Amino acid sequence: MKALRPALPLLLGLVLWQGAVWLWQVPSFILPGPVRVAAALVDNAGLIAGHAAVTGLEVALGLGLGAVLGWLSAVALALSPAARGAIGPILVFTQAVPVFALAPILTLWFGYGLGSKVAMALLIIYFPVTSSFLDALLQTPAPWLAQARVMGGGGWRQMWYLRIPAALPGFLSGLKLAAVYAPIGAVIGEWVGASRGLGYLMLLANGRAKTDLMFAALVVLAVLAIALHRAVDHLAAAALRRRFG
Amino acid sequence: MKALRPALPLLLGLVLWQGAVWLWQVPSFILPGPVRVAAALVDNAGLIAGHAAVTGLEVALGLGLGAVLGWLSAVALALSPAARGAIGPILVFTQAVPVFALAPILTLWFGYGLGSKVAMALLIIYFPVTSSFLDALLQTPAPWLAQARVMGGGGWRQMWYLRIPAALPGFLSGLKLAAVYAPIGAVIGEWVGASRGLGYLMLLANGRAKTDLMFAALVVLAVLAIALHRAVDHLAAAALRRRFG
Amino acid sequence: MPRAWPGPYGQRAGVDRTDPPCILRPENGPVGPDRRAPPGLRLRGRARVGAQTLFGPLDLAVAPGRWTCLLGPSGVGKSTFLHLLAGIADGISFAGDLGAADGAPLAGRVALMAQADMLLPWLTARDNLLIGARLRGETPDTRAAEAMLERVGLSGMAARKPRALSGGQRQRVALARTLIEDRPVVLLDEPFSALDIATRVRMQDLAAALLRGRTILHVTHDPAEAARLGDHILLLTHRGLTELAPPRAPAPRPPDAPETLEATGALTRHLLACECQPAAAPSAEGLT
Amino acid sequence: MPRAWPGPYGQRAGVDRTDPPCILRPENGPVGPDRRAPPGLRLRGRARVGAQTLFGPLDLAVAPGRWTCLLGPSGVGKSTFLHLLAGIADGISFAGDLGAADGAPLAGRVALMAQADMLLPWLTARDNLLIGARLRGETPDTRAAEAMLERVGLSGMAARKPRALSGGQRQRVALARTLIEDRPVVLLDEPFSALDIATRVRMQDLAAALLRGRTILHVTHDPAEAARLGDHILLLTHRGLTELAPPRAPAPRPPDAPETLEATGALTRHLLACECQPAAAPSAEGLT
Amino acid sequence: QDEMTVALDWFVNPDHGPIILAEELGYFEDAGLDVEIVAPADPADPPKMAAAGRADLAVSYQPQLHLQVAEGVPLQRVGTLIASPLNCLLVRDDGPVADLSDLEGRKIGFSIAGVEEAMLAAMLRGADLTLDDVELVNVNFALSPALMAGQVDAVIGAFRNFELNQMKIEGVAGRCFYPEEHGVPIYDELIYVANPELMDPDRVARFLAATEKARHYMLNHPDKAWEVFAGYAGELDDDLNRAAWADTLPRFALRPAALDRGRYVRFEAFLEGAGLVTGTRPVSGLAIEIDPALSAPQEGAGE
Ligand SMILES: Nc1ncnc2c1ncn2[C@@H]1O[C@H](COP(=O)(O)OP(=O)(O)OP(=O)(O)O)[C@@H](O)[C@H]1O
Ligand SMILES: Nc1ncnc2c1ncn2[C@@H]1O[C@H](COP(=O)(O)OP(=O)(O)OP(=O)(O)O)[C@@H](O)[C@H]1O
Ligand SMILES: [Mg+2]
Ligand SMILES: [Mg+2]
Repeated sequence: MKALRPALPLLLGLVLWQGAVWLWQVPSFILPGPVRVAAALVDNAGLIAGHAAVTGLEVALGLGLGAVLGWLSAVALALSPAARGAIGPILVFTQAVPVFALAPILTLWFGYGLGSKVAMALLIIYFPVTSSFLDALLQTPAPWLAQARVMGGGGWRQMWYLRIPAALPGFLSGLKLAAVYAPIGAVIGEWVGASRGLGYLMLLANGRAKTDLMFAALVVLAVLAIALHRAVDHLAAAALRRRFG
Repeated sequence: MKALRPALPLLLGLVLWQGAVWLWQVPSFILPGPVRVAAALVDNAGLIAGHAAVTGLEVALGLGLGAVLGWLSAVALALSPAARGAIGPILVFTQAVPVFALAPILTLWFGYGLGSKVAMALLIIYFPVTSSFLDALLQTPAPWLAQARVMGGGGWRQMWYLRIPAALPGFLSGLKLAAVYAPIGAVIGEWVGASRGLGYLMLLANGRAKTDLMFAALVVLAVLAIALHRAVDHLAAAALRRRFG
Repeated sequence: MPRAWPGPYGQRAGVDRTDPPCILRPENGPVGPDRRAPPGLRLRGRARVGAQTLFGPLDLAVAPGRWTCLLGPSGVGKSTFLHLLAGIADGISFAGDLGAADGAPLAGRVALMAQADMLLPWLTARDNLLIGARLRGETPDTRAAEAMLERVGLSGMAARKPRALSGGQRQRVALARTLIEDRPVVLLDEPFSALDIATRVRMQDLAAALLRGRTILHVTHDPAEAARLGDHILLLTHRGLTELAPPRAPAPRPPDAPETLEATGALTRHLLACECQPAAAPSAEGLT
Repeated sequence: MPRAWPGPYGQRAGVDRTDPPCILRPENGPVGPDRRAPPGLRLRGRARVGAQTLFGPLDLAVAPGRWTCLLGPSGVGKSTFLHLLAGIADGISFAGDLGAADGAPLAGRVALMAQADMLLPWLTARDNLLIGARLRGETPDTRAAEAMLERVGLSGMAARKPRALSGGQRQRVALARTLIEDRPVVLLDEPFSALDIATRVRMQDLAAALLRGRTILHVTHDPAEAARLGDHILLLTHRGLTELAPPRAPAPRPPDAPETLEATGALTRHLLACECQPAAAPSAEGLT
Repeated sequence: QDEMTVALDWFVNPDHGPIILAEELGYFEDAGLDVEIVAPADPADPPKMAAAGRADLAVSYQPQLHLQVAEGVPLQRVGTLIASPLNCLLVRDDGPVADLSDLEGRKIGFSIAGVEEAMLAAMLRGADLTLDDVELVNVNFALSPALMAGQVDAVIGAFRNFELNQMKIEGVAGRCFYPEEHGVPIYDELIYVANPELMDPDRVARFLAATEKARHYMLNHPDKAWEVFAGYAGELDDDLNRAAWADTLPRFALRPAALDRGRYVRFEAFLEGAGLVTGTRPVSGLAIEIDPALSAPQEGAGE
């Protein structure tokens, strides 16, 4: 039973999937059943693996850069209320812009290479980190801040030694969210002009009416997303456990 | 100076925008300058206003429903580790699916009406609330839980009287994120068989390379997004202030 | 409550062994252990955190329906004792016997006032008092809560949140919350430590009156407090558990009665003299 | 330190007015107030939270380089006093004079040991001691921190996080952190309240030795503590501020010296007798 | 009134002239139809909805139909909306590409749809080039901007009635290479598709008849027709649509129900040759001609 636990969500997902297909009689050109998709997955294993590797790289890059940039921005914004007032709304704005509006600008600046894709993915991944972390940075318990004030620590030292460690749970919470958004970030990045990656493959398959290939790629993307989420979850839990040793 | 403060981000945004147009010589069919967009905004004021009203309604609906559903899901998931294990990954998966894969399924189930659009928007808005709130619900300080155990409270009462109020900051943090995603959620919802709303207008303008109209609609969307974010921010701050009265 | 109490108390002189007035016993109790009658407590064994021994093999017995004070140097394990009895010693591995002397589970019969006040910051003082009832799904009695707040000297502060209370006021809210719980077993961890003497005496009297007849285990650092309240006084050191003689007068004793003052002095001398640094190897025998 | 001290102390008999040994004064002090010499403290005015008066017009003067104990009923405003002096009384509106008697700002010259331990949960005991130095950008002296931990009886616990410490151990870490701050003015808010008698006496001795010559304002509920340590003893009640006579012997006095015990008794009686319920209208005169 | 849901291929634009006019002029009503016009954002969506029965009729593209039928999607062409190719290979008039052979080593943008690569390969073959001699870039939604900005040297998948006009409005002249002049068989750009199992031929016949009537109205009253069309929705009345309207007008099928079997035979063979479909299907599996006489007498209200 215990050994089955990690497979449970997978099983449940398959059951839901097959159930939906049966129950609502979803035609296979909209949502093929698991068996058909598995067949497509096997048939196109090499193709999908190649594209998955590209997307995997983008996800890793995007998440890593996103975490670092998000961390930096949140700290910078927490240090300066003026920056918060001026840049905050611009950040919010970047999240509300549909990709097709930004894509031509990004490709114009970064070209069609990895750059524009990573930029696009970053734009999506980086925000939850910034937002959650900033939120936590602005909520350091007042008594600690008071104590630090008596001790004579201000500015960036207070930030480094007090507010940042106190906000760790918020940062991790944002990182977990970012891990969820990282795959779609990469896929949307590929949307912006790519000739590789799972997002590209899915678009292609969709255009060619090869729904089973599209869902095979989607399954791989899902596995990537869930594995990533779980990994970040475990890392976050470990970090929290360690801190109160 | 003080009176200028709320206008600062706007000003900064305009300066950045115009600066980008000048500096990189961005052609106007990719990114028109503020003046051209302002002209388009004025010329199409009635048209844009009509579509903005639709999107505004969707955003309000989506955010309201998303907050409620997110709250409910987080509580349900926090109550049951089994559900967390099984449903958590499926939720993560839904966030990694590109819209073109999901849209046909949603239209098949909900038809071309409001239903599929709201479902799509919800899927995007609801997740950050669930994720942040769940995270906070799972981090109730252990001593409080111990005290509650001695008092004999378990299950949903402990949830209601202890864990939910203790997790309020996490919920609010998620709500703030959701407010940021609500406009794009609505815009993506409009992808699914809509002929109304700012998202539709932008897609249409984009498909026909009417870049200035697209950016005029985008500006309105940005204003909507930033106003919403600010409103939710203030509400959240007020809620946190009230609780420690 | 004619039940055999397994402990050394019967043999000691000076201990009042009459049955406590069992205000909590229902008219017609069921057969078997009566869940409302205050049981004795027993803790026999050793506790560890990871590889580190917190306390060696000890045998603690708390008399049913009596007030037992537990004294001891800082860090010797007094709070851990209470946590173990309350069933909330997370992260502590305990090997041995533990629980109510009547054999029934303790859960649901214990109230704990922890060393930190543990007030919920978003609730008013009144609602902090009612949280127990709410958690158990009982109808919260606002009137009783306000009366209890008045008894701990906080009338008019019922609507304040903990942040707007002083340290001593918060401690009194926590005390009130413990008292309103109305449990047969009450564990108190330094319940009066943040109070000035006058308030402390009043709170001691209040607790003594309201908890009369219940099984109390009361951790304190104040010898005068132990001398006032204790039916039994236990001293826990790194060498083990010792029982000290309380004054003969029934508790609560007047704070300025010669007997109380004398016992306070004796306890103080004992505490100052006792070996308070961790011993290399804890003594094997628990009770001396 | 030949500076005019505006206060009633000079007129009172039995107060040692010799200059304190000014261990902190640099060889060649600058002209003007010496930032390292312990200044006197003054607080004259009234404090409010919203529309509510926390304490009426009061005039508190703390002698430079002396140890002043502040006693008073729970909730009377003692902690608020300390917070005002430390400049961290957020949400309190104070109308009046406040600060060092030498006129220079107090900021940077004060160490505060608050009523709650305020340890950072993610830092080890050692790092909690060093946080002040780190916050100020000084080189943290690990060796000094460990030595200080040893002096408060926590050798071997330097690497523990606060969660793995008992209440009294945490209080001692907080004390050590205050002591290592090395400031001319030290504000202590019930610093020994969670300690057993033996440890308490040791910690009192340690604090007295290390803080000798500095300006100390020490809030306590323990008359014995005030009798041991106080050069001056102030009693704050809802009616105002009163000065009580300390024993004549220089502090710290032995806990069991007859004079100390007598003063303890006198203070206790005073505290038990004093009007501890909030007065309808606070008395206008601060010092009686 | 029989209800009918028609899914357009994309948002409403001049390509949909006859449908919009039939609706606006009341021809559907006259035919006893209550038509709901649905306009999705993704052109891949409508055929699926028609196949699934969510829409009675969908506007799609002939090349896509071949791919979908090959993948087993239950669809058939039942009518024609635009009876000529619109797709073209678009270059800047002032650009370096004067002739197809100039494409060697250049970047060609495309928007993923499915058959663009095959068409491009056929066109390049005439210039003795292969797909390996050019660099293909997916520029997704931004065909003409990518070309105008010089990010690519040509784009395939542009519509001659739109992208050319767009570029003209932006002040950049463009030039089209027409696939049908470079080795790609002529095909119907926009067709009506339906699920043969689920459709009601009678309604479809009435629908097609109504649009045929609208088509002839456009032929007879081009200016009035534009006004009617532009009045359908606020966002339609602009310079681009006006220019596109004029360019599209001659391309609408005059006989929407009529089927040219040869086009389907040739294009199926073309796609097989390009390797996009395996084997060929008979025309009867791809397209039918609705014969109103067959279904008219039966009860029309059907299901
Ligand atoms: N935000 C607030 N609103 C209203 N009253 C407040 C607020 N904060 C503190 N008080 C009141 O101010 C008074 C003084 O509090 P303070 O903490 O200074 O007391 P104290 O003398 O230190 O008491 P203790 O000995 O219990 O620690 C208390 O009666 C408290 O209830
Ligand atoms: N997680 C832990 N890891 C290691 N040691 C621990 C841990 N938790 C508690 N201890 C140790 O257990 C001992 C007993 O702690 P406890 O809180 O029971 O002491 P106490 O008798 O209540 O002391 P005090 O009078 O100071 O409150 C202490 O020495 C403490 O350092
Ligand atoms: Mg303890
Ligand atoms: Mg206080």
